[in-house]
Amino acid sequence: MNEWLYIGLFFIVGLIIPVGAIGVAWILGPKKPNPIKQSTYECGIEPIGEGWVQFKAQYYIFALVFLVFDVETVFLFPWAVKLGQLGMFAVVEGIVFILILIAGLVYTWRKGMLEWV
Amino acid sequence: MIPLSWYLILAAGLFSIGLFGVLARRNAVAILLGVELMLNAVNINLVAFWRYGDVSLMAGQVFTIIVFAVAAAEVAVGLALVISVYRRRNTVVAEELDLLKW
Amino acid sequence: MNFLNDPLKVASDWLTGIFVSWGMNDVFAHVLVVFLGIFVLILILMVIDILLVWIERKVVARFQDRLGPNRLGPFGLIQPFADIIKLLIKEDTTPAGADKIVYNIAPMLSMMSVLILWAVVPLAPVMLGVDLNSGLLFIIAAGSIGTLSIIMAGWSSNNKFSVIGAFRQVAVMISFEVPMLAVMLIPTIFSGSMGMNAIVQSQDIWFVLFSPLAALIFLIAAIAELGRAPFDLAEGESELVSGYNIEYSGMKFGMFYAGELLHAFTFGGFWAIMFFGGYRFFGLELVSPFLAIAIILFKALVGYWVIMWVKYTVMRIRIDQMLAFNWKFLTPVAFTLVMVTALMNALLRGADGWLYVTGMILANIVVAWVSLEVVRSTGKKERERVEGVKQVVEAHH
Amino acid sequence: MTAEQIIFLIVGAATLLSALLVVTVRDLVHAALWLVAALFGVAILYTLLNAGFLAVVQVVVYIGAIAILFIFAVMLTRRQAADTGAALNKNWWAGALMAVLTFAGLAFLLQGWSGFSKTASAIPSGFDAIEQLGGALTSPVGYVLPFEVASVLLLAALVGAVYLAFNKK
Repeated sequence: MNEWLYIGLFFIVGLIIPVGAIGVAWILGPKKPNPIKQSTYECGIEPIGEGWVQFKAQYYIFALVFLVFDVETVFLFPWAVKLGQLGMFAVVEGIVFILILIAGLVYTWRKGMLEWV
Repeated sequence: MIPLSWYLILAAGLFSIGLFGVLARRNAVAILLGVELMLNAVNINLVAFWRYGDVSLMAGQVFTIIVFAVAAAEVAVGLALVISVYRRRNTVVAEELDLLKW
Repeated sequence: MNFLNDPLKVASDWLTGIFVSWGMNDVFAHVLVVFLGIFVLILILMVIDILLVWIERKVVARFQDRLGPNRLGPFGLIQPFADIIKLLIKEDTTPAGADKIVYNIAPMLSMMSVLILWAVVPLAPVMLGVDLNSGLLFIIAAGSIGTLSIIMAGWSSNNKFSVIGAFRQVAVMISFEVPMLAVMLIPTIFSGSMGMNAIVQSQDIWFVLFSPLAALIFLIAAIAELGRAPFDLAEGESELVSGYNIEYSGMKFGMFYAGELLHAFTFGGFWAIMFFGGYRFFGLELVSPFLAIAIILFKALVGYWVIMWVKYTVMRIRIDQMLAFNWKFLTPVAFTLVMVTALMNALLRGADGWLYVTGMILANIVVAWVSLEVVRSTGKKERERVEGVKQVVEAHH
Repeated sequence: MTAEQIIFLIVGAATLLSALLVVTVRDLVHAALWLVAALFGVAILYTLLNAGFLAVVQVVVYIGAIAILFIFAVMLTRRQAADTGAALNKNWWAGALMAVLTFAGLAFLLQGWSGFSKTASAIPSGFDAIEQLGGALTSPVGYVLPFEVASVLLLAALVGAVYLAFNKK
């Protein structure tokens, strides 16, 4: 518990510093807004429509594969910590675990989903 | 020291809020957000029971991690379904997905 | 116990004594002292950050055969401070249609996600920061907050460029997080712990000698995670102007910029901790904690220099090439390396130091050679296929 | 009241408030960001429960991956930046009633249980949860089967999601 209190303090101080810097800048800086200055920047061209465009579905695929591997490594970290004290059996378990997920990557690859275009 | 009851009540509250989200939201993505809250309520309970029982029995933590995997799988498939439906029917509002009524 | 051997403890005891003599509660005084200590540490980091701006500009100037800042103060050292003053008195604009709250929170979160990384950095044998037993994953967790801040910044600006920039940056960051997580397993396997200090302490032989391939993959993934060249396509100034932070001005932009530099320096430090012995250097770290801090800062600076070297030497690559490189090459290689390392670690258990090192290096070389060979043969096949298609097309004409 | 209890109350209240905003705000990106806040609160609760590893994992998995996936999905499935229509469906009151009844039922059941106001014993010194977890996950008498099944589950989710969302017709 105690060590997490320190981490919590780090979060607080880590927020105080940027808030302070931005706050000081806000106090010192001039504030003269006008519509042209506040318009969305699009290289000088009048912005048309909302700040939203049609996205490629590929972004979702990469996030999906990432999510699966992210959760996988969460399982693997305790395994890796304990590995030095475990026998061959545990090593094989971990390797089977990784291979099963590599199979998912291979499937996605074979389906052509890892291509950007 | 915090009594176990506080955690259990908090988890029950979180679960109920998630349930409300699942039942009341129109957007299918928002329904999945509610499911996430419910799964987290379960996780709080699991971890709390681990802590307040015998800490050397790791079942609580192990199943919390399993729930992480389940949540990830649920989100992955759920959102893929939503996107798939969106591409076919151009809507993500759950009420409008009434194809099975026909 | 004197000041030179354990400055942190001496200073904190002294301050706690003062606070208690003012009639403060023991626990509260302790927390306050820790708070002040963290505050001082982060202020020092901010000063280092300002100096990093100078270092970066000087080094890039040297790479590009220029002089760099040289007007203000000796060697232009005052220049970054002048920049700070400029940032402080600039007008802060918010684009119309922006989501004000999210827009303002994003730069703060970005800076915070970098600053909290220093919570787990062991600076010296007596200054461990917070010795979390899940230190390695803590880096990834802090990085997650950074990723979130980028998506918040891009989305809330209500600007097409910023949204596209944020999406690309996030796609790259999360993709390269997979090989990074995988190679983080390797120091964990060697040291039997995820704690930073335990990893440093178990490096009687630097881990880079056990697994040079892992160190290389970590460096590549770290560069991508930082969004620096050659992986800085979110910035792609010819197409996206500046990426996710395009609408930010003044100090808010400064937060993103300073955060990026400090992040690079911090990852140089993590590289040193995981593969180059952290604060250890042939027993010198035991002489004085100040020497240990100097060693870790020097190693971090060297790591930062390597990252800069790559940045100013290699050209930017396209997003499709980059993601293909990650998913089709780096990720499989990283996981293969994890499996091979786990296997070798079990086989070589009990072997004495140098036998172990030789075995591990051989395993690394085999993995690197096999993966390069696979890439070579695939490339050859692909070239032949393209040639074949070309010939068919020509014959058709 | 101890400091720990005060922290719990603040964090718990913030978590519940964020959760309420998740299920009520209309803009889905905002809802996803409130979900991040709620899940971060849960992570803090894990640290209060001495489960530091799980707290870090919570941030890595939920904030780093699941929230990002949600935001990507929201961006993929809408045509304009402004969401149209009500956030809640017309039967939302029935949902609210259901939720309140569930909470009341759970509270009633829990309150009758003998172990309800149990307090925790101290963590034994030298107890390393990550190492214990690694042992439990890999020991044949422990949880090897769930460990391997989890990877099959993740594989199935990946294959299923890829097939569902992007099966080119």
